Amino acid sequence: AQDGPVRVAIVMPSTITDLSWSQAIYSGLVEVQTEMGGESALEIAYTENMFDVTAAAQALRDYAEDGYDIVIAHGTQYGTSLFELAPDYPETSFAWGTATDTGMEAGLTNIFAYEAAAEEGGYINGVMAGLLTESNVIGVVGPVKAGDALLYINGFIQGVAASNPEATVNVTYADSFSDVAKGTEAAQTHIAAGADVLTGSSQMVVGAIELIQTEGGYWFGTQSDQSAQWPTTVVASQVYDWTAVIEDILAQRASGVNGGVAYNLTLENGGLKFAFGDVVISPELLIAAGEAAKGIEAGEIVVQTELPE
Amino acid sequence: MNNDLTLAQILISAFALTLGAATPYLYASIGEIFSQRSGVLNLGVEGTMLMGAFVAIFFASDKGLQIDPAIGFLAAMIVGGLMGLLSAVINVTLKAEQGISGIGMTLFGLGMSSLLFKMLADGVITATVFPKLNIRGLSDLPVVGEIFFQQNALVYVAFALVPISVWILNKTTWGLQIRAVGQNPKAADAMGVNVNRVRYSTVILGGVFAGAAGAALSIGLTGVFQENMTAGRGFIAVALVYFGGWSPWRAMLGALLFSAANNLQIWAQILDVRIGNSPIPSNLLGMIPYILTILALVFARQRHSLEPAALTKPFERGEN
Amino acid sequence: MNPTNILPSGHKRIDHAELMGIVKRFPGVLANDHINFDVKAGEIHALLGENGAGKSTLMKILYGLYKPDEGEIRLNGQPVVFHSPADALTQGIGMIHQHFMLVPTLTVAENVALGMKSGLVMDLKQVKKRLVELSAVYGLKINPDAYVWQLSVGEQQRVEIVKALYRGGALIILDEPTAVLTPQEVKELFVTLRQMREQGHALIFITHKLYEVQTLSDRITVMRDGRSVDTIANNGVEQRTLARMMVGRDVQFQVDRPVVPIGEVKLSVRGLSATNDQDLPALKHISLDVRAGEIMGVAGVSGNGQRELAECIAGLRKATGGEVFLNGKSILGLPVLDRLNAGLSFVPEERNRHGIIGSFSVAENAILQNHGEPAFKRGMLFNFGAIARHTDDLIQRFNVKTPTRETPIKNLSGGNIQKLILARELSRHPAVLIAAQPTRGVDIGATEYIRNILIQQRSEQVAMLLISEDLDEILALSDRVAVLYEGEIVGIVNREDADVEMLGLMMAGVRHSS
Amino acid sequence: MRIQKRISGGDFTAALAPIIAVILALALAGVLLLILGKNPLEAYASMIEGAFGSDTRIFNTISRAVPLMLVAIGICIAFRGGVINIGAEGQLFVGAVSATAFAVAAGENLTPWLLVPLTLLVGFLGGALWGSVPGYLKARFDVNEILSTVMMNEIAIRLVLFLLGGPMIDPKEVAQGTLIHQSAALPEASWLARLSPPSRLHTGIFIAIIAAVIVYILLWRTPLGYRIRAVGQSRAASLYAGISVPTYLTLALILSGGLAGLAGAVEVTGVTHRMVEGFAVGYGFSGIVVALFGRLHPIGAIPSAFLFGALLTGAERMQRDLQVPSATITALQGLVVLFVVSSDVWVRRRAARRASQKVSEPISADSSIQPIISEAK
Ligand SMILES: Nc1ncnc2c1ncn2[C@@H]1O[C@H](COP(=O)(O)OP(=O)(O)OP(=O)(O)O)[C@@H](O)[C@H]1O
Ligand SMILES: Nc1ncnc2c1ncn2[C@@H]1O[C@H](COP(=O)(O)OP(=O)(O)OP(=O)(O)O)[C@@H](O)[C@H]1O
Ligand SMILES: [Mg+2]
Ligand SMILES: [Mg+2]
Repeated sequence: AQDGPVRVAIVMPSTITDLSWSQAIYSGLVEVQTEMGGESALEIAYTENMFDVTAAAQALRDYAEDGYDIVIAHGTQYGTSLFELAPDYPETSFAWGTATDTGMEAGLTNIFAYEAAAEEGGYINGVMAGLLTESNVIGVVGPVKAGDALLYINGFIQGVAASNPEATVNVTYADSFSDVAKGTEAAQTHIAAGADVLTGSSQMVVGAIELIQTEGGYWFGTQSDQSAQWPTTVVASQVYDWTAVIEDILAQRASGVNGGVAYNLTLENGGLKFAFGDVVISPELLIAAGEAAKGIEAGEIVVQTELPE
Repeated sequence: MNNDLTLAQILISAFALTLGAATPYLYASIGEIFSQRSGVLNLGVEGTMLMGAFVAIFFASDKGLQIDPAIGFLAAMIVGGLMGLLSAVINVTLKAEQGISGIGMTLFGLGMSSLLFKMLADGVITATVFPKLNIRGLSDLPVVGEIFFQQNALVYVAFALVPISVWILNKTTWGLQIRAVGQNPKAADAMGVNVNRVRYSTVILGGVFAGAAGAALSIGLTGVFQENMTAGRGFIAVALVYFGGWSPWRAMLGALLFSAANNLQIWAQILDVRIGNSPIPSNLLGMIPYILTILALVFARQRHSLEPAALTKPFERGEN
Repeated sequence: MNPTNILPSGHKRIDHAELMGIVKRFPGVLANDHINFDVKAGEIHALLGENGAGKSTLMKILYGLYKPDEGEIRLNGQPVVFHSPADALTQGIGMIHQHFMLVPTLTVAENVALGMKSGLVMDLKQVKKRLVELSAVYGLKINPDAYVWQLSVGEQQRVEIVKALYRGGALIILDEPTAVLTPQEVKELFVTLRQMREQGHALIFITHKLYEVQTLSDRITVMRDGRSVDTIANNGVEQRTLARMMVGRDVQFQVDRPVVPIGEVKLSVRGLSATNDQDLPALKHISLDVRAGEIMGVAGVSGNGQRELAECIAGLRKATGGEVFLNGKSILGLPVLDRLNAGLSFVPEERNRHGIIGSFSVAENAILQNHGEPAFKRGMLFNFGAIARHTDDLIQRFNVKTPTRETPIKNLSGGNIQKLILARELSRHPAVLIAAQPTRGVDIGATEYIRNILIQQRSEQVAMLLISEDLDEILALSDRVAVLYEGEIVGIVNREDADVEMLGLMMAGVRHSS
Repeated sequence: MRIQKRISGGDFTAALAPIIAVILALALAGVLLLILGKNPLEAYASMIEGAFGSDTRIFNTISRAVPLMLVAIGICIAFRGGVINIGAEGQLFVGAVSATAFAVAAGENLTPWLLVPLTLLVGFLGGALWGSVPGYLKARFDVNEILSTVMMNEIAIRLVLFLLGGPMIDPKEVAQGTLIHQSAALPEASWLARLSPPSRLHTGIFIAIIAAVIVYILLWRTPLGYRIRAVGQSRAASLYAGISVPTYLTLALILSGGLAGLAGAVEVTGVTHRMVEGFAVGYGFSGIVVALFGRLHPIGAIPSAFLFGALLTGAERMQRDLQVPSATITALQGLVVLFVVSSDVWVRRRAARRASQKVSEPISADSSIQPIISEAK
């Protein structure tokens, strides 16, 4: 119902090439843009590396001020600022993730919320990892013990337990999303502890993947497709496919709804996808993974988001 | 959880990993020792390391120039030397406040390396790390072989630099000039030593080593480059110089201690060490290396005998 | 080459060095105003002048440390331009600086080798060999392997000389070389300098001590306020004449010491022990008493515990044993501030290090200890009016030469800094004053002035510990003299019973029973 | 006294030099932009627009300056006291997290009149505590403060992560299972009033300016400040003067840390209203640069923080308008710092040249013996 392209702006904490969190949504946007027919249909503006929430808030307000139709706050930490500025721009739609709260209770009507059920893909990765490991030791290179990284890891642990109760899953956290050397050092130690299969989350894992490739082990990825970069090492990646969410937000807006919808990427709704690399894997592994996926989709397998300590 | 590892196995791998992890610090600290011994505090190591890290991988990676890692290492040193030259101009010739200019160099290096990464590599850039040198005979030795003789060439070079730099500082003409210029530049000047030239040489050398440190991180340890991948390691390297009381040997000890503490806290997470029944939060375990470093300084009672008396003081002839 | 042209140090002679029409400006100061000066081989040319007259500046120009704003330098008639000391050294010019230019953490040999052209690796063996040869020729005892920080001041002086001989022996500039030496050391130095003169070196000698000029020099140049007053040949010139040329008025050499009643013991040191910077015992069970109205001189070769004694009493150094009583109150356990409040004042030996804060203004330095006193405050804040009045008062009464009271004190000359420190210390009306080397490096005008003030304080019943290596000063001012040797008191004698020879013997460790 | 004169005396070069340096740095960064295929003039126009384009923008720029200013004022104290405080980052975090813990615990039980000052005080104390550790270690064990403050930063970051992920986590996050590292929202009673919504400008700006004036008075007009500066200039002379060097070294770092902590508390009560991951990242380091811009003078920190706040907001705007990588901004900031710090030498040279032109008369040129001596005779 408007002339010219739909204008979408996004503010994110890392870079569009981080191979994980920010890249996942940025590629989703670009994909939707391509489908819609390029820049004439969908205009994308981004601000990256906004670790500072105050700077991010300024960016969000600026985009709203500049008349962008949809402004995406791609980080949970931006929520407080978002709730503060959203009422000033009722015509603008905001999207916020990962989150569940659209601000309805607080009387806000122009915020969409999105999250990813990372534990589901984590579970499937875990099932495969459990079957793949020969040493029965699996390492997890974790960034910060929070958010979708924590969900993913918890799901992964449950998946391994389901497919291979003998296997040990060792988890480390680096307290950083970006320190690749920390990730590498953690991976080295996991390998020294006997791990032959590793997984991990956030942009700090690239060094760990590179290392396990050199050492001849396997990796399971999450957030973005990491198999493109390391096809012979990354067995599978859980990929957040935000296109459906983005498309739905666009559709909602077109129909006059500015917010109030919460999305969750799940296996069932197709938001969580799997990308496989060139690793030759046994059919039984694929079957187990497929069954697990079916079980989750059907609600037969319930993946816990929290684990007892 | 159960890990069927004996304590001995854990310790052996911890030592072996420690040597590799200490390597970037070692390069940077030794370079910094040279510039500080001549009286210049170069706090810009971090930025130089980042430039070195990127350039090294850019030369080595098939996404970049696809040349040899050794050439990457060399290129990192050259770029580091150029960054050193820049900081020499600023600190020595323009007599800037050294702590602050270091922060400027850090920001500049961080920005430029990220920008180059964006422009030239776009996304992830990876390279095969320097291979482990399996030294025939030695590598197979039990314990010793695993710890010391299964490392890559950059590790051996770094540790070889320790005695070499001690020798340079104590036995060569240049070393004598460095020590004199750092202690009493006026006296050195009055004896016909070109104080600023000596400081240029050490700050540039410090840059070369910081570039090498970056390379050790990108093509020695991780095989990748990411924006800000040094994550404060340059500052730690400077801190280790103080820790080591300006002695390369003791700085090496510091680098090893710090890296060992870090590795052990990773082990503590892997082994799921608990207090009572509850796991120790990883954040708290992560503090250990830093707390240990401070404690080590408190208890190791600093020796100041090598402290360059003229550290951070720009030289101006005739100023009293 | 003509063999007589070569000096024993291996250098070519500089037959004639000339400074012509030298002008040098500093911020706010015309340090050298069209100065002509020359020196010939085989001559000692003394340079004399008050603090700040421009002597060091002129010499630093000759040594390539400063570039002159105008004028030129000629060596053997040829104009030369020096860009740095390296150039001057190459031409055979060496300089012994007022403040030693040695690297304390290096050995003697390393200090000498510093700056020499050599290969990658220092050939220290060769350097040491040459050093031993040179020290034999010139009779200078030194150990090439000793670290400079281990050496006494006199030994450091010798290192400076050998260094100059080694590197640029033809023309040697000595800027106040005797300021820190003991009489014995001065004698030895003079022997060396005369020997060098015989061998054809050209020597320039700066000092504030007139008798040194008298006994040593061939020609004398007097400077005042950046100008050269006159150059005269030394054929029995009188000190009085020199003093008048320097200061522009008659200088009184003897201080009158009025008879004052001696009061009770104000400062009592009992069995005091302490270590030096190298943690070696420096004071061994020292005991002495100083009474009101009395000046107790402490004589001794530098490095025999004088510094440690003063610093222990003042609280700058921890004692390892013993007691110190001030007005009967034990003070060793007290922080510095309480000692000051108990009535202690201290004129420190290292005045630029301890006595002042160089970047602070004169006014700020004038209230260094008592800035917290109610007199200088209004409520919680400073009362700048009161501080200004106090400072101006000190400046006026002690004749401190400073552009303004807001000038950073480091820009004042050494003598004027010393006067301000003295003014400040006395303005706090101390019961006990410790004065360490109060006139070292200070010109004769200011020296006279400071000595008179000390005597006047004695009249006002101040108990004073006067630490000095200048025996003339000790004898001129003290009522009693304690002599320190290797951290012990070898004897305490009344001034009437003492003379230079006797004190000299005691300073060498010969005990005197009184 | 001396400083006071320098400020009011209007030494224009000293004030102009950083500005000229900034312009030169921008010119050089323009070359960088050209290489990136962007028009530098457009870029700088968008910077100016971003920082000053509207009232709201100006107010936001000012609000951005507030924490920088407070940190910088603290840095001034440390530098004047002769300690190099690299630890403002950690001190700010600890200050913010302490203030948050206090305000959340106090809840709506206290009136704003009591809650706001108490929250800020707790923030100050938190930062001060964090600063006291390196201060004490330096005073007591001679531990180099550059080293210890860098370490304390790392420890603070982990401490804050730990607290936000554990003891202080927002109960809502636990309830929702998202477990994001953030604290509960601060009670509204603890918020600093917004001066001109929708901009984020809040009353913290007055706190910062008042802090600058107080610190200026403290440093140059009180005996306490005199002692801090004395210790900073010469430890030997301070010892001689009976000034307790360890006490004032520690105090300088405590005050410095306290102001950084206050900056954290002001930011959390004025802007973010809760502690989150990504709170005030890098302000501690930027604050050092701001202090330098202000020539290490608390009053100088005021315009300097505005300038730097404008540089930050403007550069971010530029990133958005031109879609240049964020790294461009970092490089530009680096250049600005390098140019400013290098320009110091010109200022000093000029000051020296001016001084040599102006030869002043000594107060007492008379060298005859003063009356005090004649009295003695
Ligand atoms: N580097 C400098 N910068 C500014 N002024 C200086 C400098 N060096 C010397 N001056 C000034 O130049 C004048 C001459 O100083 P100079 O050191 O030559 O005196 P001097 O005769 O050696 O004195 P003294 O007997 O105290 O050694 C003094 O007023 C001094 O303040
Ligand atoms: N930066 C400066 N600016 C102005 N004057 C200076 C400066 N530095 C030194 N001076 C002056 O230069 C003089 C010469 O310095 P020098 O090292 O010869 O000390 P001095 O005055 O002889 O002191 P002392 O008698 O204690 O040895 C100093 O006394 C001081 O007056
Ligand atoms: Mg002099
Ligand atoms: Mg002098």
